[in-house]
Amino acid sequence: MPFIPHTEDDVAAMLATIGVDRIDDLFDEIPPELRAKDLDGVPAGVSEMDISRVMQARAREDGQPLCFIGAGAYEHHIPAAVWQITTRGEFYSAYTPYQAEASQGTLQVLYEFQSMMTALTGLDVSNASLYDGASALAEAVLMAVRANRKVKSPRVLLPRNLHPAYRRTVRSIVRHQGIELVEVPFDRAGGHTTVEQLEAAAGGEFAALVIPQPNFFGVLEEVDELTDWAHARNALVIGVVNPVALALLSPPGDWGTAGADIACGEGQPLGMPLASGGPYLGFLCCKHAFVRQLPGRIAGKTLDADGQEGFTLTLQAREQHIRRSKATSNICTNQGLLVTAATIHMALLGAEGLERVAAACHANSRKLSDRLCEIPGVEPLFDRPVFHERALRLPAPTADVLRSLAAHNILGGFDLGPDYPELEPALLVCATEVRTDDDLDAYHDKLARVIATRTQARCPVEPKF
Amino acid sequence: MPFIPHTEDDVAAMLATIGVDRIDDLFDEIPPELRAKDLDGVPAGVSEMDISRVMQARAREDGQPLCFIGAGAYEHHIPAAVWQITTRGEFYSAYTPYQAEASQGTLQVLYEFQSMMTALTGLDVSNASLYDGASALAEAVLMAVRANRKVKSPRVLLPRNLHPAYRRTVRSIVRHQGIELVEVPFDRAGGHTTVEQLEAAAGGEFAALVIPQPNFFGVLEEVDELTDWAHARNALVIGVVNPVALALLSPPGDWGTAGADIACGEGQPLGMPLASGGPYLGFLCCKHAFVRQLPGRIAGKTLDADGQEGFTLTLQAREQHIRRSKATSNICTNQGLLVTAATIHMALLGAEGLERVAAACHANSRKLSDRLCEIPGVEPLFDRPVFHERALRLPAPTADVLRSLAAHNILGGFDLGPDYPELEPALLVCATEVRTDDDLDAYHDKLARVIATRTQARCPVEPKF
Amino acid sequence: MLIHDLSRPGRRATAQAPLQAPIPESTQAPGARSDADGLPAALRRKRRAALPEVSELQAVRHYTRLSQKNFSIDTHFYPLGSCTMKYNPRACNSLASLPGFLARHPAAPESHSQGIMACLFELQEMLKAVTGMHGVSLAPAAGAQGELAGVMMIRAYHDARGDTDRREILVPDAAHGTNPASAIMAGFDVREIPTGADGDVDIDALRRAVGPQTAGIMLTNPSTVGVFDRNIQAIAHTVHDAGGLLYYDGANLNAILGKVRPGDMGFDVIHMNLHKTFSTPHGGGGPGAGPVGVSKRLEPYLPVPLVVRDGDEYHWQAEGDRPDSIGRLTAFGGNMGILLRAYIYARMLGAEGMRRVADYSALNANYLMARLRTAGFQLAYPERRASHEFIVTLKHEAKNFGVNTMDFAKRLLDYGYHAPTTYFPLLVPECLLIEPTETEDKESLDGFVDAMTTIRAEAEQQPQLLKEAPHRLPVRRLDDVRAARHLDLAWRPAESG
Amino acid sequence: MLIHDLSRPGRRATAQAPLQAPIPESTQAPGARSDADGLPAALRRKRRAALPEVSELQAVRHYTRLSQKNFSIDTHFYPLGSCTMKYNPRACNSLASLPGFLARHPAAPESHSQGIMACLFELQEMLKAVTGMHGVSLAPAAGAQGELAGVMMIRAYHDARGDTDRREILVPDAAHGTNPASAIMAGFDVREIPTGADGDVDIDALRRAVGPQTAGIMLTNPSTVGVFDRNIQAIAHTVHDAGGLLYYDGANLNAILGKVRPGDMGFDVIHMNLHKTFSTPHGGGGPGAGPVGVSKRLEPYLPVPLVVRDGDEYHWQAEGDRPDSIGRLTAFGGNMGILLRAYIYARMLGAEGMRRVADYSALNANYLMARLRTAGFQLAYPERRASHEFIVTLKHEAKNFGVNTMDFAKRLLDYGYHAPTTYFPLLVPECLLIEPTETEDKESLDGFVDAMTTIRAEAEQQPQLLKEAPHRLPVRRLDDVRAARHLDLAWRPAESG
Ligand SMILES: Cc1ncc(COP(=O)(O)O)c(C=O)c1O
Ligand SMILES: Cc1ncc(COP(=O)(O)O)c(C=O)c1O
Repeated sequence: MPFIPHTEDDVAAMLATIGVDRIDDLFDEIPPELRAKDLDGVPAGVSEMDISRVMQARAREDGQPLCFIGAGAYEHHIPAAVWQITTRGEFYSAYTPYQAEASQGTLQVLYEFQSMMTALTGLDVSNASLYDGASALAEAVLMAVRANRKVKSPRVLLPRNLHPAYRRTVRSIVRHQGIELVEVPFDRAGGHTTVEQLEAAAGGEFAALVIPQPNFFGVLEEVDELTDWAHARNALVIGVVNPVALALLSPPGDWGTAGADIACGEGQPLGMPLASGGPYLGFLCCKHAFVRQLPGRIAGKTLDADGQEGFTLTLQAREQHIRRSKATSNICTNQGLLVTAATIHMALLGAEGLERVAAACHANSRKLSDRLCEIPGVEPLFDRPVFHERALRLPAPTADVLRSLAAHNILGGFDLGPDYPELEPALLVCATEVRTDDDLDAYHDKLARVIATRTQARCPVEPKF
Repeated sequence: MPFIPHTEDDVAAMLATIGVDRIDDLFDEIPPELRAKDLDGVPAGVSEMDISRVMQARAREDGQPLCFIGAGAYEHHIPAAVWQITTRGEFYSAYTPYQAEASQGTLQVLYEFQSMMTALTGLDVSNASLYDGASALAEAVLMAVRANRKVKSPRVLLPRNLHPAYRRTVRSIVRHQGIELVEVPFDRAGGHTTVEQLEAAAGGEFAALVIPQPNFFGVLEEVDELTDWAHARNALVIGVVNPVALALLSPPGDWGTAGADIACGEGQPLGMPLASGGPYLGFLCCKHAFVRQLPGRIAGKTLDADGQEGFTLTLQAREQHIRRSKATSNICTNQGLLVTAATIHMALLGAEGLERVAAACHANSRKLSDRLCEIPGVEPLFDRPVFHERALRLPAPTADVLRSLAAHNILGGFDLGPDYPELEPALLVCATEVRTDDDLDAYHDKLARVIATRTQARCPVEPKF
Repeated sequence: MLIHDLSRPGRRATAQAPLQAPIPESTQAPGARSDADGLPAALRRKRRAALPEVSELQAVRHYTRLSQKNFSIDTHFYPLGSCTMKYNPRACNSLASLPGFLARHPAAPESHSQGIMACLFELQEMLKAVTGMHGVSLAPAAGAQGELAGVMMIRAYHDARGDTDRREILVPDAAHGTNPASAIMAGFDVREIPTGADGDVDIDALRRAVGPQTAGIMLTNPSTVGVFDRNIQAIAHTVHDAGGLLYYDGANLNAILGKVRPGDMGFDVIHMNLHKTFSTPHGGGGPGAGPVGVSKRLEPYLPVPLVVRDGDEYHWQAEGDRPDSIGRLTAFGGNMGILLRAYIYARMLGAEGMRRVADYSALNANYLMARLRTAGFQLAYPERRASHEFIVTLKHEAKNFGVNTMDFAKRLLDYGYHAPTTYFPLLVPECLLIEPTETEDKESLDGFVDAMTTIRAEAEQQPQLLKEAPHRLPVRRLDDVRAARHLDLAWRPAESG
Repeated sequence: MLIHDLSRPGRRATAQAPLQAPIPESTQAPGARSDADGLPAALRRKRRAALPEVSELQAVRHYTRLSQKNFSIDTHFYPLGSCTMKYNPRACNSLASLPGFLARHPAAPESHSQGIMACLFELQEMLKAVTGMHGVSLAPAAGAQGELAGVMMIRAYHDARGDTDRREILVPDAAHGTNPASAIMAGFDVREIPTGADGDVDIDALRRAVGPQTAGIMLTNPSTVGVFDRNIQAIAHTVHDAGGLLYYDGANLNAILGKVRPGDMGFDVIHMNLHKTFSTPHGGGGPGAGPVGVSKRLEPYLPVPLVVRDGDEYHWQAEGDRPDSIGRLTAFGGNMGILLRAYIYARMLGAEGMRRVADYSALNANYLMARLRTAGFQLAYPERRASHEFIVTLKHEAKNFGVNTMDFAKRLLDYGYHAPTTYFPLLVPECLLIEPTETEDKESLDGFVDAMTTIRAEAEQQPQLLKEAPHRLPVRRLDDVRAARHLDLAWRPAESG
């Protein structure tokens, strides 16, 4: 029996000890009329070899296209050591460290992770992860409204140039908690959010302002100015940041005069493969003043009975298993194993390594967008500085272009049209450090060809967009 | 600096402690005229990311053809747990267990491996591995000549239906040790070796007879008869066996009246990927009487100072590091990590699991050869029972057929022609448990097509071979 | 020893970073800043983050040694009740980690996603079959997120019918903390229902509690006291009759897999913790996956994305395709790598194997319970069958020997057993919630009984041994109070305090 | 606890075997045997082999826990002299394990092998470059097999010239045991050459030893006493003048990588232990890889297979292509997976990185030597530079405190340091051969010095502590004598004795 160690003798002896005749007797408290008949719909079990064959075929089936999509998930080189250590049984098959003394490995990793995240974000404290970047932002929004003692408004300013999936996720999660999300438009020339736009959108009081840096278009926001503007209105500032970008960009803790109050984001670039979107990890950091409003696990350093240092989960009074309906969040299981990977990844790269990665991505994406903009009709959508990703205007419908590229096994970027119809035809492209010059050339050449075909076919005269 | 932890401060402090100015001063005992200039021919170092790209491309380059070659290396399903545990740092990056107390993990694995191999072969003792099956046979031959006290002849009978690479390896290794290898022809109808042929080939005295079971053609030998024949002449018997086959076939320890004296073979089928031919592992087992003639490491159980059981390398007086020029062999580093994999593999499969694997391979290969023999002109080369592999006669030159199949990404088997010109055109095919019915169909259909083309193209009338 | 303690300025694991990438000038010399790379000086980091600077070997050795300080399924018996610490097949890990799966971008087009979508679709179908529900969404990232999705669907359902006064969710007092917390996040009020002396929900109390304000009830069955609620049909009728819906907390699905289906019990919505019943790794705190299943009437509200099949092709359904959906819970639609692992596990089990999960987890639990009873331990519900878990209460030991459950738990660690869940559920004093799971062998269970017996003898004779436990672990008993009082949540470089 | 102790009749890790495969009747019921599957009854196994019968979790837990009982580079400083226990980059493991590499059959045609052949060819070229040799074969499976190949080539060379009286190989007394053992296997006689008091080969003794019977000399340089032989040129001339060839035992190549090349020193043939200098895993006793490099005149004799390049294509050369080859040493031509790892490592290092290997391994060795000297330990060759390793002799400690080197070594284990090589080379009494390698940091070296110093103090004050060491390991001191006297080399089922 796969995964079950019982021999016939074991079963007989155990049933005798229990005092029943058959295993099925153990289910005699279940009303008989409820007992399940068949499990139609579940195929017969297969061996490890057979399922290996299935999965190998399916993993191969979709090829490994050349990918120029970023849009919140980035293909970085992950040192081999990261996952070889992370998947060691002792990390992989442990539970949440409820018995601290038997879980010092995981607990110290959490503490080190928190240390690294506070160093990267420039804030005082970090939790030990949330599900992903988007749900972390939802928690940050809830937290900011709880934590803001000066403004009792439930309004939170959410810029339209924040990742659309993040906006949707926040909306789903906070929907029933009396929060009002106010969308702030972006500057059509620069792609960024201006103080004037904020001023206009805000209207009255609000509890918090969300600032993505870089924003969804890769455009850099004037974070100092925006932060000070919000703080002047007694609102809290929530930075949504890419941890690799933070190697080069000013950390939330340094924004404006007082620094952002909360920073959150997606930890995927810190050692997680793209993997169709998960498991990734959300991180959440804040100023010390707000630590009791933080959701999620937090590891702390303490002493043992001999006075030696050790680690334990702390401030559990915030959590659902102690506080139940009064908890800061319902979160329980989240992303421990990914925290382990991220911690090892950061330890291996160090700050300089992350800088190199960030700089390489940035240089590669610039090279890519410069090359693509050599193609007639392709041009930058916004004129402000970007980091590591750029929005382009296309001379043909984006979806068609992407489909043609995909047929050549190139995933050309993220189509901005569905989320921003006002920008159509527009494409968000990204080339991380793993893309080579050959890759960029291949993309350029294919795109030039695709566009030439489309524009010629439709417009006998040079089109002007 | 990749893999080097020294900071500039470290280097300065260390040089000061040593009392030299520059690292290069540490090489001042090397005659200056010998100092290497450039390392032309070694390209500049690359990052882990860059080499990953190179290796991924090269691993992909050769595709993953559908493989029907056996011939001494077999594609079996390897449970995922085997290598996930084997590559744990504590196994992977340990040295030979010279400090037994700090190496109980490896030592116990060796002891368990020895236990499993003696169980499979039916012999008393096993060493803890040799390089591979072929070199293990060379060691077995040397050992048999040393160990045979009744016959002082240096002659050893080596059947021609033994794996040709094994015959060559044995020849290379024993060449200068005064051994005379006597080739025994095989029966052209059955593919096996008969007592009559042995009788004729042996001529006078000989120290040992080598019996492969199954032999290179997959044909089963009459091991009991051959063993008794050799023993009657005071020769030792060396069985060369496939450990997976042993799950179904009579173990060397049971051969004939007294059992074979030595068994050796290739451990690859016990959890090692094909991997282009290595690392695999040679195993070597024998009757207790010959233990002091065994080459290679041996782990033994003993007690510690508290009377608890523990494991240590033993009988080291046989080995080169103690006995130097009088050692049983020069072997030192061999295949510890593969022993670990094999031990875990056997633990996971158990005897019944190995039986299932052996039976599935056997059934699959039978199915394959039956199907292929439906093709006009394809027929079994030998009429004796086979295990798990079969030699076929083809109606067209084997090399040409294989080349055509390879162009369709099918590796159709092992061409027997180069090693056995007398059998040309002949092909050795194998389908292990990992090949599906679809795979067999694909092979059958392609082969039928290839042969049809060839035979039609060349012979307007039905050829008779 | 923190990784930071191994750090020295200038030490590097250099092979890991792109070698050729120039380090932007700004961080090399904070004074001289150029905009050559298009990054305005004002938006740049001024000081390098204080991440550790270590060699590759140092990192590998540090984290390898840290890992050895953990108990885990792969190293220890881990009978943590309600957490289902059973064997995580290694094949699930390696197959879900095939390069083709790891490399796929979440925004890859459907044309390049059919392989994984086939797995997800089949997983949806299998989960429907084992739960008896009409529709399944794999989106929630863990059990608690599944709960949130579930109660939000209940809310959406009532709201859609204009039944907007139903603002109360009933939760038994034995429920997991996530239940009330999730209900609150969905904007409900929570009302607790007591558990009867026999471990079943106090049905009279329930009858008194339901009313026009009742949106629904969240139940775990078997409950976290380790028994199957025999009145489940009466409960379902009571709540349904009052116009409420039934939510099934599937954390304990392991106990009944293939034996009885939540859909057949009358539940309207369920979440499943794949990191429990479907044996995906717990990973020291996650990741999980908390798919939700619903009855037909709740189907429109399922969280997105879903996979649907059209002929031979698979398609995503997102917000646009499902206007009534409660929406999206994570940016990219869930913990795909975990879903793949669960899929692989489910395929290896098959229908037969699923039934065996329930059979043998129940066998192990009832055997362990019987043996502990015989050994003199007091059961919280001695008249009941155990489901896949059961409760021992140490209140006698606490009173007679002056040791508490935590002391017992810590001493178990010394004997190489992870402690069961302690002090949960809250209603049973000094309790241990014990869940052996089906993948443990009889000898492990017997060893655990021996250890418990020995520890009780120690409690009687040398209680100090327990109070000061553990003695044989990498650290002695840790001071949790101190941890919360003197908060030390992150390492700081010396210069900044 | 052996895996066999966990075994129970009928217990299975079933998912691992083909589920559908019928178990042949014969083993199910030994009485009833059929030939339905074409296997004659007489040739079948009569009784199932006594392999352990365990569950998958039991196996995983057993071997995971066993692994934790090992010291290893990934967990401990491991200064085992002459064994070069440096960091094995994890990338080498994962890249050499890519499915495309693992799946390739050794007999696959060249058309389906160009990827791996490119790696092997480039590795051959890089090894030529770093050794200064004319040709390289990757075939030998470990150092000792490389030695055998090497001396066999020497023999082939002399034989080909009809110079068949050259039957003696000279070996310094400091040489590794494999050297004389290999020479014997190639049919030579061995003559030992003493080492001088300064650690260099006694050149006068050498001069007296050479003659028309001299086939060659096997040298390690730097030698296993940890010094670079300053007279290497004189040695080369002496041997060459006498008509002999020079064999270089490359086990210590780490010390001189990129600094001085054996080819330039005058060596005719060399083996390299890739599992040392090229950092492939030692694996608890292997696998290794022992490529051989040769000067032009020995090139025809290289063992097969070799990879050659012809335009853009790679081809194998085997026996047929190289009639003078000494032949084949393993069935399939070597430990390919290890060669791939070495290739990856070499590419990551590049020329610069190779030089750094020598630089920093020398720096670490000389630093550790200086610190131990200051700490009062006696060096075997105090006037000499250390190469990448050096020797401390504990003969004073042995005499004064009544403890020996083994006691010291065992006590080091208690402090978390793997012991250096003990009692080798044989010529230095009570010696420790210490090789820190370049991948260890200064703090590790300092910690080792502290431990050594502490242990010496213990030796003086409480020698029993050392004699009874280790105290903190999974087992106490093991009885080697008993192991050899009461041979217990395999578990046996109870019934058979
Ligand atoms: C009964 C019960 N319900 C809900 C949960 C929450 O699930 P998760 O941890 O996946 O969020 C748990 C987890 O421990 C549980 O035991
Ligand atoms: C100096 C020396 N020569 C030769 C060898 C033998 O090499 P291998 O163990 O690879 O066979 C060793 C290995 O320890 C060695 O140290």
